[in-house]
Amino acid sequence: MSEKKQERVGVYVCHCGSNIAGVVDVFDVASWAEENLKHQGVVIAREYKFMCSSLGQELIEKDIKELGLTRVVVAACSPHLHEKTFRTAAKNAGLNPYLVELASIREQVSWVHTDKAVATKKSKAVVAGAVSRVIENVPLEELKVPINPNTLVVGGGIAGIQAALEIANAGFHVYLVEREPSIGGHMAQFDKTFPTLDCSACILTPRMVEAGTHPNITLMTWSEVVNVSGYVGSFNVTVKKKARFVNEELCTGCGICEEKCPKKVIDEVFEAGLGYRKAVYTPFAQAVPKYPVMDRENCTYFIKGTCKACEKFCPTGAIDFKQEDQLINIEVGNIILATGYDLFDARRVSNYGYGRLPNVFTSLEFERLSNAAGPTNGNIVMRDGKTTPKSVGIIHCVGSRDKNFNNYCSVICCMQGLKFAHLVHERTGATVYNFYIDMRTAYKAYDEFYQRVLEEGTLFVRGKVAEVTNAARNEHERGKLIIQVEDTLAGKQRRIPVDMVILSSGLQPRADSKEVGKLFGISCSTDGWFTEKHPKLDPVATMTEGIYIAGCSQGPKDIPSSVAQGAAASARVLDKILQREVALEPIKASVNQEMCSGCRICNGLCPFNAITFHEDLMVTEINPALCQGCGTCVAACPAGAISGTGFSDQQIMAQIDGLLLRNLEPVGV
Amino acid sequence: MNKYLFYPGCSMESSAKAYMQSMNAILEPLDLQMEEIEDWNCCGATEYLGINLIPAYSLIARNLALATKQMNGTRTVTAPCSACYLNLAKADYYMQERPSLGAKVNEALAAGGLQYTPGTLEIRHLIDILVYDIGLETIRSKVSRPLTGLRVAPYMGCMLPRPDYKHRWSDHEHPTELDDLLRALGVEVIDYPLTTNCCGGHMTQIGPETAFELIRRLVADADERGAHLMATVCPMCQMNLDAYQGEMNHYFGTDYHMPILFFTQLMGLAFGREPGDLGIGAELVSSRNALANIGVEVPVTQEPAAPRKKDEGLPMPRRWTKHEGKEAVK
Amino acid sequence: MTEKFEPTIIGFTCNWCSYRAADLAGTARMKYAPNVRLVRLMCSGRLDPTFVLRALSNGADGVMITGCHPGECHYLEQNYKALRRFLLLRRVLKGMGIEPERVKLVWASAAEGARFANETTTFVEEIRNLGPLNWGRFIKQEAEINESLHEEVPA
Amino acid sequence: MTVNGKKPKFAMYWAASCGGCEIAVLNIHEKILDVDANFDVVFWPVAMDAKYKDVEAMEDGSILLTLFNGGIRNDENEHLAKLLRRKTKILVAFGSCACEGCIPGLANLGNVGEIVHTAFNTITTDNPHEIYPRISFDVPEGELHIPKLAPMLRPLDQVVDVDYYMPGCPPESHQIAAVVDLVIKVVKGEAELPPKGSVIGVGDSTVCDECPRARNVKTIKSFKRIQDIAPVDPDLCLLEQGIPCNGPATRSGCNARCPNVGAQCIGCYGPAEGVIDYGARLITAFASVVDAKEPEEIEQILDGIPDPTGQVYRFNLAGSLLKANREAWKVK
Repeated sequence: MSEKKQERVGVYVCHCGSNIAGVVDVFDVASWAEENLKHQGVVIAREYKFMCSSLGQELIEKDIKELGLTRVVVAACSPHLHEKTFRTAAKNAGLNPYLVELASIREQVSWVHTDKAVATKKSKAVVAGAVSRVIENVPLEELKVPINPNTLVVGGGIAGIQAALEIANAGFHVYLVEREPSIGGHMAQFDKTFPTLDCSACILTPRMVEAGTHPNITLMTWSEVVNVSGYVGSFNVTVKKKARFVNEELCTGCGICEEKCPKKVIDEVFEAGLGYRKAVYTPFAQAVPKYPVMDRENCTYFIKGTCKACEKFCPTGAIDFKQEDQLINIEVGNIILATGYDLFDARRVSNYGYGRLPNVFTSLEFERLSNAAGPTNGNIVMRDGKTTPKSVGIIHCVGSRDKNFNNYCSVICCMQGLKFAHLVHERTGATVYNFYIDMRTAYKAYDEFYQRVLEEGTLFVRGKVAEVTNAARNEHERGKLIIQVEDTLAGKQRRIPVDMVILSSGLQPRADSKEVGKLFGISCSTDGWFTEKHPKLDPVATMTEGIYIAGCSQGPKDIPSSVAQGAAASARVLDKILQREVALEPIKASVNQEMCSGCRICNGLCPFNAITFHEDLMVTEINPALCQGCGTCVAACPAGAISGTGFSDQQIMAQIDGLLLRNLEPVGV
Repeated sequence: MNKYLFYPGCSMESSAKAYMQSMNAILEPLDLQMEEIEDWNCCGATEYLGINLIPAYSLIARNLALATKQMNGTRTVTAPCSACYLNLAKADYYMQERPSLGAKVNEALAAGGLQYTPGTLEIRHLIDILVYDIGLETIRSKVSRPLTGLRVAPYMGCMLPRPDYKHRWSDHEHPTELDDLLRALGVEVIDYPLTTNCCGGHMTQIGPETAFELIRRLVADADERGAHLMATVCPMCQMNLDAYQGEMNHYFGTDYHMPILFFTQLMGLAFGREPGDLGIGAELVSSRNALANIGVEVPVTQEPAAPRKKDEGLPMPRRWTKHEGKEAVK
Repeated sequence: MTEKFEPTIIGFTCNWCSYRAADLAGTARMKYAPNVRLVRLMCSGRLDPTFVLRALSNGADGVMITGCHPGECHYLEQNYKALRRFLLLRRVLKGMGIEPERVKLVWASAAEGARFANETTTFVEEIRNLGPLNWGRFIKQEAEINESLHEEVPA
Repeated sequence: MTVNGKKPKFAMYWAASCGGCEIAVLNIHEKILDVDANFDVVFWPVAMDAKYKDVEAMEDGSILLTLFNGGIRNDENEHLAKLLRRKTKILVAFGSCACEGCIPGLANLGNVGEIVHTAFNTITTDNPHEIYPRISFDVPEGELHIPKLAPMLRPLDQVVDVDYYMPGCPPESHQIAAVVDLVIKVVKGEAELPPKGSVIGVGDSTVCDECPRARNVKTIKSFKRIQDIAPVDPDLCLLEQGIPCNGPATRSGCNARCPNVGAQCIGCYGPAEGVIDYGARLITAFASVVDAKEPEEIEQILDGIPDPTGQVYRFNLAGSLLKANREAWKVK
């Protein structure tokens, strides 16, 4: 092997206050390194209280300049924390930032081991591994990629609308894709919102109209993303725009077609199964866009080829049965996922009887009941559609904080339960019981709302409801729904007969969240919520550059938090757009064309389609822009013709030898 | 030919002779063959496990050990009585879950030259086999005299659906297996919320007042919902509701007259067998006028309930069914 | 008490899941056996069987390969390729007289610090039971071997 | 570099090998005359009579070129290797045995004691009195010696410093001819020697580069032995048909001799340039083409390769990172 130029390596062992020095003998590690790794090029080895402090960084910068260091190893915390800090320090001193290597002796040594001697010995091995590896590092430059200023927002709920409006108002173009016929999301279904009791439509519809008419927003409703490829700055997205069978240019939104349509169907989505809609419909009056859609499964024309009433009565001839689904390709630089949540299916809690006992309603069903535009015009009535209940029981935490269903707290069901209690009081004067285990009213003006509902005379029973049954045991219970609950404050079992029960159900990730995650290349938590880059410090970004998440898709939250996250995600996108280009980690794979025999074994391994085969030259090539740097092809190439920067074979093999203390002079450890 | 190892249990030969008789009557049409376990012994019912764990489990496990010697062709042991089924299932489950218990039980069995490795056998109740192995289609195809007009309250009892170790049942509170089976016979099944509430078990011996209250709730609710009779899957439930119904009436001053039959008796009737061959009439609360609705072509005495007016009420959401599966929605 | 055998184990982690699980075990101050020395790869798919052979032939007594759970890989599906390589590598190691249990594959997501710590400790015990591998110990003492072997070759 | 006008000296020696490499040298047809014309063959046990003491008598470095084939199995091989190293300017590890141990190297899968036992006391060899060869044995005429077996077979470069490597089992005659021409040119000063330690007489890629068969993205549902596939598609890549072909990881230079005639490559030309462990490259190659995600299914597909160790280390065992089976390490 050709004799390599001797590198000049600086080793810096951090005390991290007592986090490391408390367990690892940092002085011993530093002196050991200087003593035993001299032949590998270690010219200086220091220990310092806080390497990440500006003084610590200056220490490195001074050494690089004065001692002409060509490599730096910092034995401190995890690279995920301060790799950037020390790379910038090296850069300031004129050393290529990728010639710095972090040896983690805090998270992976001092914090997890107790025996001081063993921890010190392990730290030496880790430092030796890092030194052997850093010698093999090569200078790299970040790959600059242009940022396409267009943005894709998936999901037209309040979070998606907020994100789209912020970006559009900043003067950049947004594609807002929504699966349902209209934007608005779950919020459009609510009657009132807590704690202010604002009418949900009154505060939502203006934002919907603003989004619907904004010159910088292309609204794509009744559409779904079916394919995503590319990387931050240039994503290529395919959107399937389902056929509406209504020509959007001609339609004026007059609604005659819906009026005349003879086919009535239960509206499972917007009316939560409580109301009806026609085969051609707009989900609600204030829908944006106002164009109706045709439900292919239920429209008589599509089933039997007859009827066509809507076509006859349409004043502008906008009905077009020939319309086809369209696949539209759009180019965007960043993507925000605001796909919202699904309501927990209360039928799974069989002892609460939803789906078996008629007068048990879910929270969304009650939202439609209490909504003036709902199936009962806002009259709170029982399942028979006529009788007003005299007593109502509202059960909190249905499906949440329950190891049989969802462990987590869904954040909004307490306030939602209180809102229902208030509405029932206001509209019917019925006696209201709220069954809760903990009253969670944490945000601004929430607890004040709780006090108000208390003063209105709501009866609060602290206890997890055991069962809702219609098996009466005495005259007093006949014909009623009996709520069996252990009242933990009164310390006894109670059976409370009521006319109607409302289940304040919890929130759940979308049923297809795992598939959607895979489509956009992000992962989900075990429950199914999208995984944020960092739960505390980076809640709207994801591990994948250029993909952001907002609202309930990231976890259960109330409307103010969803709006805040929508705005936060848009800010992150705007800062990417304004940078015009983004630096990608220079961790890429590349093929040595002479050595490549064209065996094509690597061709099937890249989910990002970065590997292409040239039939003419019978060789493979890797597109550095598409390559995400996972290194699978580097490890797979039988001819060893594919090399990877940042994690090359030489670096890793050297680190293995270093960790096993194979590169030492005869002086043992 | 579906072959199963059969553990009859004590009551099938005494207080629940009718259950045995009616079961035997439906074996042949359903192509079912029951091979009784040689020299089986009592399963300790609901009492013994509460008194002394190791001897109780050894007593039960002895049956399992004997069954493993007759396993030619099948590894499923079936028991018609819920208490026997649960005890056998518990023995198999806990010998696996707690190896120390398993070892002690095997130590006891060794004295009799027997041994049982947990997991070798599958323990399933009779109705589980009828619904899921034989299948409702086959049962429906065998019905020659549909029991239309007979209103029955389906009473599954508490020992089948809970604890449901092997997730065999559609729901732990409101299982629908018995409802579906009775509907297959043409029966009009009423919506009976107390289908898995406890009948008191051995409480009739220890605290009769509590037992009477439990029995009253079950019978009163069925009566209030217009059931002609109650169908049950367990000899202990049948005995408690039937034999103690008189004393319960006396205790509360009520005069309920709710016949308690075994679901296999109804199946026998639906398969065209005569009531006499099915042990019908042996029950203390006579089912004669209840069966008058379908027994003989006697015009139904009560006015048939007015056809339900198509009410304008709000639509009901779809009922929860087993094959929809809990995981599907999670 | 005789000197207890302390195995040396090389662990390969993937940057997005198992490395962060190790970090999480650190921030949560979970204690686990110190015998594993970690190498950070971008993905478990980057694992080249050469790395495992290098570790085993250079003094490691065991190798632990960790990555994201199948289906949760940051690069979508590259951990399946690591699984396939692992299964074939184990068979080759068996042919070389190395107990396949000396190389273990463990999936741990970024949130499973405890799982990472427990799996590490259990694996260290498993290797301790298997005893030292110390490959190539005899090559160094070339001379003595020849003498010692000399007698063994049946005259 | 001619030595004062006289023809440069050439030597060839065979250690633990099958002699195929010697025949391959003869197989360069009339070019053997060029060898004779340009070289003074001083030591070539298979072709001429020469004694070790003749070689020992030569000056150090007086032999220009030595083609050393065969692995180092016993102390005689080792002695000659060290001797020829001293005597030769250009020592070439000639053929797979010298480069990486080759088939004789597979003895490292067992313990050396087994070799002797297998050779002298098996079904085909009656040895009731357990008589085995002895290292030294006294006879009236004096003490007889035979070479002593080393614990493991080692390639040449693990015993002495090697100038060039020429893999192949045996190296292709056209490659030998090319090397001979090169050395002749070097002697005449018309060409430069490649850098020390490089692999000569080979291509710079792997066998697929020279293989005429068509190839696509490979998704294998089952591995099979070639005789179990009837008929074998003559034009399609063999690996794609489920036959474990080592071509993708084996050095080119043989013009894909085996795949050309419908047999899978078994890897006699050794690893490609810069590869550290040949077997590891095949493990990752075969793993990459398996089309399954569930462990059980993968294991089922891998069962199609009955002897994975033999498949991936047939020629390269002694040259691999592990070098030998654990049995061979143990002192019996």
